[in-house]
Amino acid sequence: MELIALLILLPLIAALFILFSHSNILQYLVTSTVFLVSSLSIHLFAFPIPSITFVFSSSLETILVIFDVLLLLFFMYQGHLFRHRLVFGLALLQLLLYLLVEANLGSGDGFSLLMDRLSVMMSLIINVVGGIIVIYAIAYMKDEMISPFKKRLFIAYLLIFLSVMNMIVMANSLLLFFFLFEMTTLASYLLIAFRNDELSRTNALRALWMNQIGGVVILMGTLLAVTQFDTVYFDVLMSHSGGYLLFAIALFSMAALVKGAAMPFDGWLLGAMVAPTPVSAMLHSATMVKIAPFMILKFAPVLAGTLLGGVISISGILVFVAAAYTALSKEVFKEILGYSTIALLGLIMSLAAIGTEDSIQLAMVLIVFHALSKALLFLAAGVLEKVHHVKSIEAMKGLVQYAPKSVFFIIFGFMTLTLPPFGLFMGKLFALQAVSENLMHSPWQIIVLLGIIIGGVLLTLLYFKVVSALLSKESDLQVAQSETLLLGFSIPLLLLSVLIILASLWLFKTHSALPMSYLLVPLLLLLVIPLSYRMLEGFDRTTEYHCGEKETFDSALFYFDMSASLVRAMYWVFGLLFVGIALAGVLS
Amino acid sequence: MSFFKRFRKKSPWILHYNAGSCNGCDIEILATLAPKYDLERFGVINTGNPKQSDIFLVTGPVTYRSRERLVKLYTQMPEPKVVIAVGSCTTTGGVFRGMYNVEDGIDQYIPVDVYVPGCASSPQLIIDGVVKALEILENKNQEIEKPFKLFGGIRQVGTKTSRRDMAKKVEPNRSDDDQS
Amino acid sequence: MIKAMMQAFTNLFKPVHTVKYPFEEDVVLPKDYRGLIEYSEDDCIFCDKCEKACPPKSIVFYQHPDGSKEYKYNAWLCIYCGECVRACPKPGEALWQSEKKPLSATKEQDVNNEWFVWQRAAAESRENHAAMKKAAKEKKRQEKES
Amino acid sequence: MSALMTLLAPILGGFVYGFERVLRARMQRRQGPPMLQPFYDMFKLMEKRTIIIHALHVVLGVLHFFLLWVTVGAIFFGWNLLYVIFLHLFSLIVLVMAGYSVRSVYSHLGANRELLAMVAYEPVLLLVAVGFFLQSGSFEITAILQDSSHLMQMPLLFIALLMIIPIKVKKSPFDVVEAHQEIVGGVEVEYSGIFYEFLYMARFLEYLFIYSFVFLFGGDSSILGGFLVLIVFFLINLVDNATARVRTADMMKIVYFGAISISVINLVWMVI
Amino acid sequence: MKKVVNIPLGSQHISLLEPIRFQFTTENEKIIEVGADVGFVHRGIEKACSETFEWKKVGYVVARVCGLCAITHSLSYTLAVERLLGYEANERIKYLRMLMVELDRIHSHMLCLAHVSENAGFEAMFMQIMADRELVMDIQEAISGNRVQFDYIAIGGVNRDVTPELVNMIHKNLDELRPKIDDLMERFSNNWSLSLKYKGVGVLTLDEAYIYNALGPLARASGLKTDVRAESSDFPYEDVGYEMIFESSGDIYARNMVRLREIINSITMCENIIDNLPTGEIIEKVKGKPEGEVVVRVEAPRGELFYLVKGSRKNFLDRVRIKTPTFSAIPAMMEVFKGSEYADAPAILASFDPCMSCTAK
Amino acid sequence: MPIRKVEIRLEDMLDELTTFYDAKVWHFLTVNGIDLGDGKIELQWIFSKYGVKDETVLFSAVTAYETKVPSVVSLIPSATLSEREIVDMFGVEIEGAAKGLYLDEDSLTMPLRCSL
Repeated sequence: MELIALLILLPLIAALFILFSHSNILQYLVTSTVFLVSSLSIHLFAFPIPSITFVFSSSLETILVIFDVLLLLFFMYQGHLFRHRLVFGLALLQLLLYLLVEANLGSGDGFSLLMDRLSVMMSLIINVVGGIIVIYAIAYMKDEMISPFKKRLFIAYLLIFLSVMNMIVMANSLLLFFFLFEMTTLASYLLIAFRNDELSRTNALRALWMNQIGGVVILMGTLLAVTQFDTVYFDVLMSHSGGYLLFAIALFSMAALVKGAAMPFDGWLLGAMVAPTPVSAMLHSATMVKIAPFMILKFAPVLAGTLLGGVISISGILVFVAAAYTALSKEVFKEILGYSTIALLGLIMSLAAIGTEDSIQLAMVLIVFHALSKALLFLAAGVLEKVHHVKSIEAMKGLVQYAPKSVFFIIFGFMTLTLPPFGLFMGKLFALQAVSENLMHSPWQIIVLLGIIIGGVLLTLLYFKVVSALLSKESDLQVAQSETLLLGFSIPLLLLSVLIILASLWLFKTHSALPMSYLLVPLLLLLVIPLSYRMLEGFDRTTEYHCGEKETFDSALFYFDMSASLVRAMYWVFGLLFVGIALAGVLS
Repeated sequence: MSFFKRFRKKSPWILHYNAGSCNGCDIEILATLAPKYDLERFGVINTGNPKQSDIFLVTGPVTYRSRERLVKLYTQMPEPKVVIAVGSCTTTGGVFRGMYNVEDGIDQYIPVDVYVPGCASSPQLIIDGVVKALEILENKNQEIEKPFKLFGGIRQVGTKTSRRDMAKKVEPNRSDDDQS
Repeated sequence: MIKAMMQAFTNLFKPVHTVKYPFEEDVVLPKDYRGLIEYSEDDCIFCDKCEKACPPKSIVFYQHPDGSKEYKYNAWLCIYCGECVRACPKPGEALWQSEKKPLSATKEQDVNNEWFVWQRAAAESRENHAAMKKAAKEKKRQEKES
Repeated sequence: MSALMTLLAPILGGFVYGFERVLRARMQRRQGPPMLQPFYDMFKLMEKRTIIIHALHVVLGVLHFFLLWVTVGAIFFGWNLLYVIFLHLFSLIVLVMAGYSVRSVYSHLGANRELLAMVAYEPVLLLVAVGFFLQSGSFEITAILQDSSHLMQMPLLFIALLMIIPIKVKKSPFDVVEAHQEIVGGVEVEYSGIFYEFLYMARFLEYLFIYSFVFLFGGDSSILGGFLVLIVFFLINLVDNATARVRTADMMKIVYFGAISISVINLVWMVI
Repeated sequence: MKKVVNIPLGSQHISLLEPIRFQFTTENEKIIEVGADVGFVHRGIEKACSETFEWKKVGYVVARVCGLCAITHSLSYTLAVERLLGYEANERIKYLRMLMVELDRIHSHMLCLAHVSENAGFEAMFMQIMADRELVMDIQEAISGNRVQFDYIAIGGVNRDVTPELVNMIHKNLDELRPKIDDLMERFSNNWSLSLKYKGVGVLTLDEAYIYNALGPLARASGLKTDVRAESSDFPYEDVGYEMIFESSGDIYARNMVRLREIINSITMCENIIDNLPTGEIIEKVKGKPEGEVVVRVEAPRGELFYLVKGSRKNFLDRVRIKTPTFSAIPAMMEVFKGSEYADAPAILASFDPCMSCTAK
Repeated sequence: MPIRKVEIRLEDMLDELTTFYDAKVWHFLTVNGIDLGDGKIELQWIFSKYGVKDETVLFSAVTAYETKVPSVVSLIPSATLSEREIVDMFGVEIEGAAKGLYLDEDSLTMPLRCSL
């Protein structure tokens, strides 16, 4: 119990301190906070205790209502301020729905917070990965051209956000969940608009209205729960069966899809990439968007074997393929990462919605490794952006020559996303196995299987297209000055890399039937052969073959653009699928 | 190493460059690769890539524009290598000897090991030349072979040997110093 | 495509087109193959017509001071057009085109740069000889005059 | 036995390649090189002076070869088939990285085509593996080989596999990766001497890799497996001699609309 | 969001026999812009023809402009000089010259077809065509004594006569060749992979052919009916069974078909020529020195070859102007490249059958 | 082959050719130059007719080397290479025709001029 409170309150208190303290002690404060919360969640994870619950007192409930209304009013104000009708309208709709829910609220009792294995795991990710990102953010913000207070504000935002995230994964009350969901919306709105220019503003508003759709469907689901089942608690809701239960779940799942930026809502996550890199890393790849698969995972026991589960699974896997393909036409590094995030979230949701034991396990594994790898990639991308001032992959050509260390981290990140023996690869491997095993009794999963395979190779194509840009370097006769990486950058990167390797080893040891030699042989090769690097000093260096011509080759990459009509068709399909989820909920 | 030496002549890979010939010899080279003469009997592959070739088959007197390419390709070939000049214009300039845009034979720029006569050299002559070249190839060592004139030398950068400048054109008056 | 595959298959059982040159000399050169230019000094009348007719100047006569001429022929410069034979007043005796194929030269033979030297030497010898003759003529004339 | 096979894998592949060169020459009514030609080439490459562009390029190329060797070894040792396919993917990715790491246009184009080809055949390989799984209930190669022949149950998957073999062994109509007349060998263009040898031998290993998939269709009867391999080997060479190279886009279309769809049909048929 | 890649093709490239350099600007391998450098083979023959070599020798020099169409070069030059000298060859000489030119056309077209298949990645076809081509090469070697540079045509006639054994051999080889060409025609039209590679690729439309003055098989494949054999009265082509061959689609396939059908037509013509060989001297003495200005057009395998010779009664000519077929084909070629894939570029290039040594002289 | 030689002045060349040239009737052969000595050059534009026997027309204009020659590329797109060739070989100046088709900087310039 106290542990939960600590997890939630510690970051909040630290944030307050930071706001009103001197900048000098900033890093110590943050580091110690992060260390504390991380060790807390590790402790929780390592020593499982039966689920912890917590009941809000009525005063707390009242405060919650007030906050909720204030929040929605703030959104309305923002909509009004920037003359954005959609934002305004959606906020108004939510306010009305919210009031309706409050009016119909029954008297059923339940736990407001509930911490089960899933929540523990999520909070572990949030605290460890998120914590590392916060530490990184200190170094990142150091030479930003803003006032010290604003810098501290930024860090404080991130810490508050940690606390919010910790709470959301434990939320059991639908109303609390809605509030926190809207809080994350607010957080991404504020942080995307942090640089406060035209582009950030439009993107922030877009993120706002798209996320509010999620809010609307959650409220509709809550209304359904309140009216049909007379409860606002997840656990109670899910113990019911029949009736409109699946419709409510379908509505919640739609919210998950919105949060996970599944197509057709991919616009907001892409827009979010204008935010400072730690924000992108924190909100839009490593932690916040994880709410989406988290929600599906929460409903997985109910979804398993239903039509609704099938539809969600299929739309998830289609998102996987479509996002992977769309990313192939993108040029900005962070956008590519964003799309690959969308794709992988789609995969995770798809696996979660299948709802067998294996696939749920897998989804969780994938969440962990995705968070780690994506955080690593985003942070490394931040370094490139900050230190080397490159954003587009076109500008990154041959960067390995000038920034070998950061490039190493990026390549390592991509390798962990695709190749054996790293976790994400293992996840895909097991996913294939799991789906193949299911194939016998549910043949429709062949679509999922095909999706995993094709999306997987497309993502590989994508990643190594990017790597190619980084790698294309000139002959190594020119001696480039060695790159010095700031400690504030290199420590988070290193930490993440080590974590990935450790987690992979752990995964391999515990979760797979494969013998250890499978892992060791390629690893050994990976370690030994690069040692011969030094031995190559004496060989003659020469120029590349260009048909005997003098000119040097300026490498450019390949982009696989979809035609406009195809894109339109794709969005239509996904839009219909999105509606189809609700329909499937009604039908089943 | 001497064990492997004998295999050189069993797998000569060819790079063909036309340095301004009338392409009479070039089509004959093509004909030697075709079924009737089938150079692949000797293990020949027409690689088209200097870095993987052992035999440099050049046709044509060197024209002004092609000489830099000629030298560049030559320097990109790893030793041991042999150069075969195919056709009379390649060996000595032939009928083009003395024309204003022609450099009277490729041995003005790169060391030539075998001179194949004929205008145009028939496939038999080309095969003879290749066979002769194989004997020469067997007795060569790995020493770097340099082009003759107008081009720079080899540079040491740290512990690395750079061949990049070998094909770089230098000013005529400085060429003597740089070769040493 | 099926037909081509069938053809490839049947090709396996057909004899190969390849001739085993140079292991077996069964590439029969046709009659009147335009091979090496051959020369017989005994029959030559040193009219220099072949030298003049040769497009690439691969036949050069070196003028010895004693009046005799030395025939020099570069098989690697020759384009085997046969123009010299057609120009020759005694074709087939002094100069003829044989059916032998020319041989390839090696680096040691230095067929290119040596020929530059030769050409220059031959041209010089001509000039010298002409000058000598002229001088002799002049001398004779002077002698006559005197 | 498996260890010995693994150790001798490049030599075994060399024989296959050598035989294929002779076969191809005969199909074109040429005499062709001697059978041992690949080994002559290997030995020759060993003592060429080595010229490199930069060290990273070389290291990645060598890594490719050894990873591929491990992959082939993994097949001989009867590892998990999915894992084998992913190991193979790993080795190719390393090759692609090598191809991109030099500023050479043909190397880049080759690496790019290598990636595209991978996108084409990887799904088919995985689907074939899934087919085996449905048959024998396990992804372990040893288990797959204990079943009776799989040919009857998965004929379409076999055909799909046949369609992608030309991509792997770089034969017409799908030899876009190498495409000598267009991109001068693609990825391997900047390698020379002993480092080229690694790539040259990697080609032998590719032969073993892909033909062992054919062998798996034989199931517990190794005679049937060997027979299948022979037939397929022959067929692939016949097709090579009867077709021109298609464009990369066409290749993708053919593989996706042809091979993958028939594999899916076969899988559905097996499931139902 | 597309970026461009510059892909060089040449000057040394395995798909090229001769040095020519293309710089393709491509988007995802799709060519959007082409730059070409054609001057690698420039040797300065035009200058040498009027300054270094006497007019009698020039025939051998211009033959070395190009090895593939050497015979047409020496023929055009000889015709020009003969006209300047006021000499007209007898029928036998004309027939023999025609025979050689047509044989040369057969071997050149076959080489081009072989090269097109090679560049399309069809090695077996390349080998097959090259093997069949040896039949023609044998005839040429037997007639002229050399496989490539024939040096057959001299001023005032031809250097060698055709003997009865040769006539038999020509008949035998051509009879053997004809069914093979028919077979090739069938394979070029029916092979699945070749039609993917050839049909609709590298299209030169009729309008483009007019605008860019395309000529030879290239123009005829687009439906532009031009052939110097029909447009000049130097040789009695109509008597030996010449017919103009053209297609309309203008793609690689059409060019191949034009070449194949021209080979058949040439075989017919060769057979007619040796069957109806008139009697007469094969070489006649020509007196005098060239004077005046004259132009000659001859249909080389690649199209129209044009010579302008000006002389003024001296040992050296005033001007020899050579304009070769490929020279005209290059602007059309550059146009065709745009919009096609880089993967098709070598095949398109080969289908134009460019001859750089002709172009740059 | 009889040729029809039309003598024109260089200034009128473009107009003459514009009225004369029809892409579907006339086939452009080449631009030719002949050195006449004394710093004079004769430029020739040569055409032949499609489908008609022995019909060749030669437009000839005599000019000094220094005169700037108008380009016919706008009229006949395929004349680019011919014009560049003339520029290289004679060192005349033609609008829009770049040097360096055949010759590099270090090779002989203007090889076909008599004085050289």
